[in-house]
Amino acid sequence: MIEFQFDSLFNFLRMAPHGIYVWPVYGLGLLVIGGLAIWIRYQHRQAIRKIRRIMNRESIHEPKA
Amino acid sequence: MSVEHRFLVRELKLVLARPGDFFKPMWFLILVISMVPLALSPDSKLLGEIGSAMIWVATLLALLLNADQLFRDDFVDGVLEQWLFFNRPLFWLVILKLFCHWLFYVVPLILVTPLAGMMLSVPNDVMIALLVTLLLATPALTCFSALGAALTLGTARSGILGVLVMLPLFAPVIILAAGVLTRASDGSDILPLLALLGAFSIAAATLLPLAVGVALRLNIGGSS
Amino acid sequence: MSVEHRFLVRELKLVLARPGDFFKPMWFLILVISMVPLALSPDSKLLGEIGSAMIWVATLLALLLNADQLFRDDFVDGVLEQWLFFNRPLFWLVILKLFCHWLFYVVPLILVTPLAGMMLSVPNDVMIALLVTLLLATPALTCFSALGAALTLGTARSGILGVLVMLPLFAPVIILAAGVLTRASDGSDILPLLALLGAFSIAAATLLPLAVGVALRLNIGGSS
Amino acid sequence: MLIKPKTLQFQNLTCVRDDRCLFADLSMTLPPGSLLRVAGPNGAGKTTLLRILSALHEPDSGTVQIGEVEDHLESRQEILYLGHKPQVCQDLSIMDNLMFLTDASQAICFQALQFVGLKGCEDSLVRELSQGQGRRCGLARLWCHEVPIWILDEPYTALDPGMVAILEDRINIHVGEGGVCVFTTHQNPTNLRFETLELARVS
Amino acid sequence: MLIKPKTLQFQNLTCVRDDRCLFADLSMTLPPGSLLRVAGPNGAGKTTLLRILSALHEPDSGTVQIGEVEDHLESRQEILYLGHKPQVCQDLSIMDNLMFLTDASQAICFQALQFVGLKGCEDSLVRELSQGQGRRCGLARLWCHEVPIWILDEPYTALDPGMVAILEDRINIHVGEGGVCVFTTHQNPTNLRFETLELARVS
Amino acid sequence: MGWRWFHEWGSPKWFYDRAGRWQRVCGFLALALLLVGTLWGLGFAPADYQQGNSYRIIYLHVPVAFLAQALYVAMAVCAIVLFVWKMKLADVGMQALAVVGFGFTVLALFSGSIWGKPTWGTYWVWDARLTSMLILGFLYLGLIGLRSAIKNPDLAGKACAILVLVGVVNLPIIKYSVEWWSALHQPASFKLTEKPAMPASMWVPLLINLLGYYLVAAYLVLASMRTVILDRERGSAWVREVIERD
Ligand code: HEM
Ligand SMILES: Nc1ncnc2c1ncn2[C@@H]1O[C@H](COP(=O)(O)OP(=O)(O)OP(=O)(O)O)[C@@H](O)[C@H]1O
Ligand SMILES: Nc1ncnc2c1ncn2[C@@H]1O[C@H](COP(=O)(O)OP(=O)(O)OP(=O)(O)O)[C@@H](O)[C@H]1O
Ligand SMILES: [Mg+2]
Ligand SMILES: [Mg+2]
Repeated sequence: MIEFQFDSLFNFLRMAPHGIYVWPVYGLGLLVIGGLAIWIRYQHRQAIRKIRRIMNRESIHEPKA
Repeated sequence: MSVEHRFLVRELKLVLARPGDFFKPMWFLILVISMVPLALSPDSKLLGEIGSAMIWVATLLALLLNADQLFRDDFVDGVLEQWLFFNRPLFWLVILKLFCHWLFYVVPLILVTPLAGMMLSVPNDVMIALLVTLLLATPALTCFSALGAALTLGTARSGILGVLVMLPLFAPVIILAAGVLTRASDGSDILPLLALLGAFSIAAATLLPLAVGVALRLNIGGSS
Repeated sequence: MSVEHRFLVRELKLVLARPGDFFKPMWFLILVISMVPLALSPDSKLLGEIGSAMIWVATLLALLLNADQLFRDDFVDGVLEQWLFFNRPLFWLVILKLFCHWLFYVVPLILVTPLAGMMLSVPNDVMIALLVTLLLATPALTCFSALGAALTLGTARSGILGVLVMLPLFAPVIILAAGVLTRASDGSDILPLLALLGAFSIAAATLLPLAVGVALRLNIGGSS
Repeated sequence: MLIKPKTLQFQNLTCVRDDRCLFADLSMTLPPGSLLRVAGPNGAGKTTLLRILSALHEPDSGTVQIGEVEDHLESRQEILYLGHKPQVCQDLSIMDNLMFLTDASQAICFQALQFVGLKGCEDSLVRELSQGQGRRCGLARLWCHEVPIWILDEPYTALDPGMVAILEDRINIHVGEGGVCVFTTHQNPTNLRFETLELARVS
Repeated sequence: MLIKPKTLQFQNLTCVRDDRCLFADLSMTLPPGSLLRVAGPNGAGKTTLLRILSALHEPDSGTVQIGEVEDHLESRQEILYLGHKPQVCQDLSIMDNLMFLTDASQAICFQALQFVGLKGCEDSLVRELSQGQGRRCGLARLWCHEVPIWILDEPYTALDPGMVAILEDRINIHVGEGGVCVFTTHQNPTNLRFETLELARVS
Repeated sequence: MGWRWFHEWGSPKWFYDRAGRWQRVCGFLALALLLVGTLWGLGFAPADYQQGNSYRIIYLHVPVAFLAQALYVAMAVCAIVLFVWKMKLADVGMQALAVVGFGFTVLALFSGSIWGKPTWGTYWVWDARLTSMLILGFLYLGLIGLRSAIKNPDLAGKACAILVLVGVVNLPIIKYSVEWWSALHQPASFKLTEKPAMPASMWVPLLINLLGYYLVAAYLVLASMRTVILDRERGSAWVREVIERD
């Protein structure tokens, strides 16, 4: 019942007449979702870095604490 | 003097003190409408076809751009804080304010739309339908844009941010009005749609002042 | 650091500090453009016909609404007064300011117009002509609206007053641009009109900063 | 002018701003006739405290109570708050501004403007006044109101010495009548007897 | 910091506002090292005079001259003017504001912020500061500039006593180096030796 | 007992730790499901007899469009929780959901309009569903804009909650009116195709992908919530512990 619908990888990539529509859509999907994921990771790192900076500054100001 | 009395007197004085604010929306409307034939084509058939829609959009923009200033000056000068010390619930003051705004700035604007209609050769019966839709729709539009203005009070310099935030919510009103206009030019029955529009306005005018009040209090609390 | 350097750095920092201002005009453009079919009709043939004109008018409004804020904040905070103590002629500072404004706020706006064109199914060749006219016309429009903003600085709450004062002066620009667009959809030669538009912009960009400088000094002198 | 004396009390007020604790666990009872100066360097949190007392800002914890009413918001019409902002509209005349802010009659407003030295320019727009005259317009309310709790944030700002003396007299009268007044200033009041609440700058 | 001392002089200054003559025929020469306080009640015209001296306002008659240059506008970069308005942008950080207003290097700006007690919050937005901290940011310029003529309109506004003392020291140093300073205030400076120009309120 | 559970949910520290674990689970599951579903849909599902291969866009378009709407509803729930129980976490959730929801809306719009080119011959028509999706996108954008414009996070949260609630009351009205509007003018030919009876080999991958995208959304929302929590609680002791720990 489930079989590969295309006779070659090339045809799979060409996808008859609609390859230029289908692949960009999935590319865009990857871009948007991947972009979101990466951006969130980046924000997370930034947040951590910011807190580290604050902590460093405080430890310089008051070495006792 | 009662709070309401002082409030209304002040609004009246403000209109008198800032005649510019009174005339600006009308001026804007007429100017934008006269830009349309320049940018498009002086062909009066095409203009008549799209005219009523253009007037609607231009009136909407004129309204919105004015509403942006609803609370800003009073907020910056600290007068808005004083509202909280009046012996009245905030939403009631908001209703007063919005009613004054509608009466002093919106109604006059609606009254000049026939002039704009003439400039774009909109047929008479469509023009009448246009006037009625505007009168019925503007209370809702005023309330929505007041909410936008109140939400963005505390932001750096909001400018049209409040407008942008609220504009998508106007879609039903615009669509209903457009429906009325098309039907009016067909000559079919517009009453049911007008009733819907009126119902929407009444709902907005009763519910939104509460939200506006909450938004105002939030922003007053956040400022130092 | 030289005055120019400090000036440009500050403008850049302001853009970064107020990202809202950067995105607002584009957002406004797209919103207004998507309101047009709601108010008019979703028929893509009609939309395509009037699309380019609508985009022109909407872009113009987006520009104007942004330009209104050009000097206001700095005036209110008293930063504008300090311009006078820089070792540079005022019109030179105005040129810097306007150039930054054009680059940071106007050019990005122009870059999103193709999206608006797609939404109204404007044909491709007309869209290209539209882009070129916008690029050529906006320097002049920016200068004019800066003059409007500068003239109305001292008034109560100018809002869009400056815009309105200047809008009639835009008529030649709009007419030229409309000419280009009609010719582009006919397929006839648009170069001569584009050259005229460019010449107009160059003239405006050299002469108007002087006038803006004078207007600014007047308003600074009038405030206490 | 007769006021109904009220007690102002606050308990365990704490406020954190920008990750900095401005004050913690402040408690105080101000019976009728108290005059309290909130002192402290710039950025100590004086304005923040005064806004909390006026129900304009929410504390991170703690309560404020006026008279017997538990809910602070309910009794906020007993408060007169004067802040850093001028609280007058630039585009209206002095008289119009004053008439909006108080429920006093026109005659009383006239009198109040006379007290603050603005007689003769009742119809000038605030926009066309000097800094100090604008502040005076905001202060004129003190001569019209019959409100027991006054909260004044740097009322001396931009006032000349003559006006400062008049203002101090007015405060003394109010406190003498059983009113409560909480104020801040960086100048030294010469003619007032007050308690001081010192806020330190914790940085 | 070294400044080139300049003389500030004005002749026959007259100013009429709202049909009221604020001052008439004022003349004065301020050689290097002068410290002048312009005094007078609210609305006397102090701000107006200071703005005329800074070439921000045009007098109805009379001239102002700095050093040898006849044209006042030509020599306005010799002036540092601090007015009622904060002169800082609310949406930028303290450091960014300062770096725009002066041509000093970043190191000097840091130092200046240290002098006015804003060290540690260089990157805070002005919007998030208290009233006094905002004023301090505007004042920090006094520690970066090498400008001979200072014109300060109520520089003490909203400053706590500690900062007032620091400011007075700075003014004394500037005058000692041969600078000229014209200022107004309604508080009494404790640590300054100045001449006074009294403007009366003509109403 | 029940209340303690509720309280724990409101505690940022507890949530931060848990969310880290859930997030990882969601991420891996999502990756697996999407890989299976998408490959199946792209390569193994039979071509549509009408649309040919272009219909394979459905495996991204439909789940994403569905989620764009679902995330708005989730946001409205957060807004109500914020107002009724003053739970800070709800505000954090709202912030994360707005961004992710906007991303999905953009994706739905673009995938749909690319699909429109081969099927309708144009990228955009003013069809009811498209228009209401566009308006949804503007609503998301408004929320993001409002939040970024207000510096104080507490204030921003409450302001956004008001906007979300007004929006959620209005959404059905918008949807209804837009449908009615486009029925008024629109020639029927451009309506989105009614769901055809699909063979199982076509809809099973769709279902897998729907689940996959749900998990992706969960992953993104959780990750972004953790970031926001970290930023907002930067003054508290537990955040410093967490940071010193790793
Ligand atoms: C910008 C353009 C488009 C947008 C914004 C859009 C939006 C949507 C939305 C909101 C849904 C509903 C998802 C759900 O709740 O289940 C949907 C479903 C669907 N769309 Fe699109 N769409 C667009 C273009 C297209 C095109 C061009 C086609 C193909 C001809 C298409 C085919 C479908 C199908 C088959 C469904 C599922 C049917 C159903 O659940 O009713 N869409 N789309
Ligand atoms: N923008 C203006 N337009 C018209 N008149 C003004 C304006 N600003 C001030 N005036 C008038 O000029 C007079 C002097 O104002 P000025 O600001 O110079 O006073 P000042 O001495 O600085 O007072 P203060 O101590 O209150 O700051 C005032 O009486 C006022 O009426
Ligand atoms: N709008 C705001 N947003 C965030 N933080 C603020 C805001 N306003 C003030 N703060 C912070 O709160 C602290 C206290 O400010 P507040 O205005 O209460 O000080 P203050 O004691 O009145 O000072 P001043 O004497 O300068 O008026 C300041 O350090 C400031 O950093
Ligand atoms: Mg203060
Ligand atoms: Mg003055």
